[in-house]
Amino acid sequence: MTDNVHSHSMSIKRSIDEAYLIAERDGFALLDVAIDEGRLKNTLDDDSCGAFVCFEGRVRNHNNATSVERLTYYGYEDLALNQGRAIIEEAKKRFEITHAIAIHRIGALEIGDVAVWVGVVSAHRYPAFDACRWILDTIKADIPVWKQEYYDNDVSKWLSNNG
Amino acid sequence: MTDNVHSHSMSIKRSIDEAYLIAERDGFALLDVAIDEGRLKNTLDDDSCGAFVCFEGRVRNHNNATSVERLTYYGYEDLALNQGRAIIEEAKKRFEITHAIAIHRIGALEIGDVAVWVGVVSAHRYPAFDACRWILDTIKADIPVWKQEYYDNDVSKWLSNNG
Amino acid sequence: MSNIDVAPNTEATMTINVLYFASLADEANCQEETVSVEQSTSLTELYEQLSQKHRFSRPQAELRVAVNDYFAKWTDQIYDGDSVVFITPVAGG
Amino acid sequence: MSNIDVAPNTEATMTINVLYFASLADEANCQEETVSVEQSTSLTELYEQLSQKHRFSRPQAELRVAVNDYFAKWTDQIYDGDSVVFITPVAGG
Repeated sequence: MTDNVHSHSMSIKRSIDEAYLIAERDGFALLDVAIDEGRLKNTLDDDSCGAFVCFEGRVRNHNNATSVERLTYYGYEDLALNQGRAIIEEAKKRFEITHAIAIHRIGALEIGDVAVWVGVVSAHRYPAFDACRWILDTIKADIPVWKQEYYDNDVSKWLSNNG
Repeated sequence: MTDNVHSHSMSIKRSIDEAYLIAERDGFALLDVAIDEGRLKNTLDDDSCGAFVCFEGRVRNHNNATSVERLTYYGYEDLALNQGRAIIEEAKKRFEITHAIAIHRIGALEIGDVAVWVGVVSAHRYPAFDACRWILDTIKADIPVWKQEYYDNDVSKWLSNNG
Repeated sequence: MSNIDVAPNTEATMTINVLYFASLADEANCQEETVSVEQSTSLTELYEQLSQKHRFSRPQAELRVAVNDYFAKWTDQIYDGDSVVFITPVAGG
Repeated sequence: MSNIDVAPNTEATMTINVLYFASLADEANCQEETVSVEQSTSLTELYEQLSQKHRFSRPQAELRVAVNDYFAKWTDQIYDGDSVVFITPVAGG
């Protein structure tokens, strides 16, 4: 359980500016610092869009009945970027949306921190809701990000979205 | 079409601070200035909530094929507050959410301005999506707000959500 | 003063405050009026009387009604001093 | 150096770079290793060999696999110089 076996997956290889540029171009990036939601929203501004839907996934203080102190996200960045680009492309085919952007944060997070942000703009409201939910579900299913929760007693656990 | 027959419905009776206090307490208010999304989000912060979903309805530059220059929203504030409070109460019964807040803006709006904002927090993601969409749909169906669109040729039209 | 502002030949009348919004305010050319009507006047009758006065283009079937700042049923009784608003189809969001 | 780092008695071997994440990195106690395997080694065989070496607790059925930073099928062929990652169930969001 030494830290160094995970060091390559706790931070991104790219600069923060590069990560935002990739998010703007491809619709998805990993980030290893706090997500600047305003910066992402600005890239989604479009006068033809009447609807903006966003989702923020925040670190909860509990998981079922267990109290969570903090958690760490680990990411396989190169695969995450390739897969994220494919997810956003697919979302634009499936739903009548204008643009979508998502960011997943990795590294050590505190309670209340935003771990994932998904924003979608469209002319009408339902496609924005549907696409935002689908993108989030697909990120949770397919983006290579792992999570380790730390509890009161300093025990930690690897979690999995599929049970 | 004199302006004064609508003057009572183009601005709110209360102060801006009162409107935000009502929104925080009852979950709904009308506002006659730009919506401060950060202020609304802050009231929704809750460490037990892993999910935050928000919807922003912005003024589009078109309605179907017609180019829209600007529009004006009119509201019947006292009924809107009573009905809004009931909508948020009902949303909390129907969905497993922790809190929800919505604001509808009235008065003259420009393209890109946010007309309606709905934010929901919950422990898990699906109730937040479902409640946000339901609240928005119910606001559109039941809150006494009316909209007049102005077009290139200075013609204006009263719109209706139910056709 | 029109014939509905004073109820004709009955001792019992009630005063109702009516607010207008959106297209009804355009057609009534005012945002508010106080009317005096017979004691037993229903909401349907009130709309009918005001509709004749102002030549409202919308039939009652297309409207909702609010009494004292809450949505009401068209069959609800109104009382002296009540505030009534006829609600044309809304367009928020 | 374990027996899979040098392929036994074949002229043709290929070099595969394996990255480890999450619980596999814990179990392998490293984040990356370069292995030399027989030319025709499949992804399934590669996982089997590494699983024996590191005593991975997860059966292959619970994993996905990525080759050169894209998800791959377990039946996809791998080539000399490829980068391979075994993906335990993810937990983003």
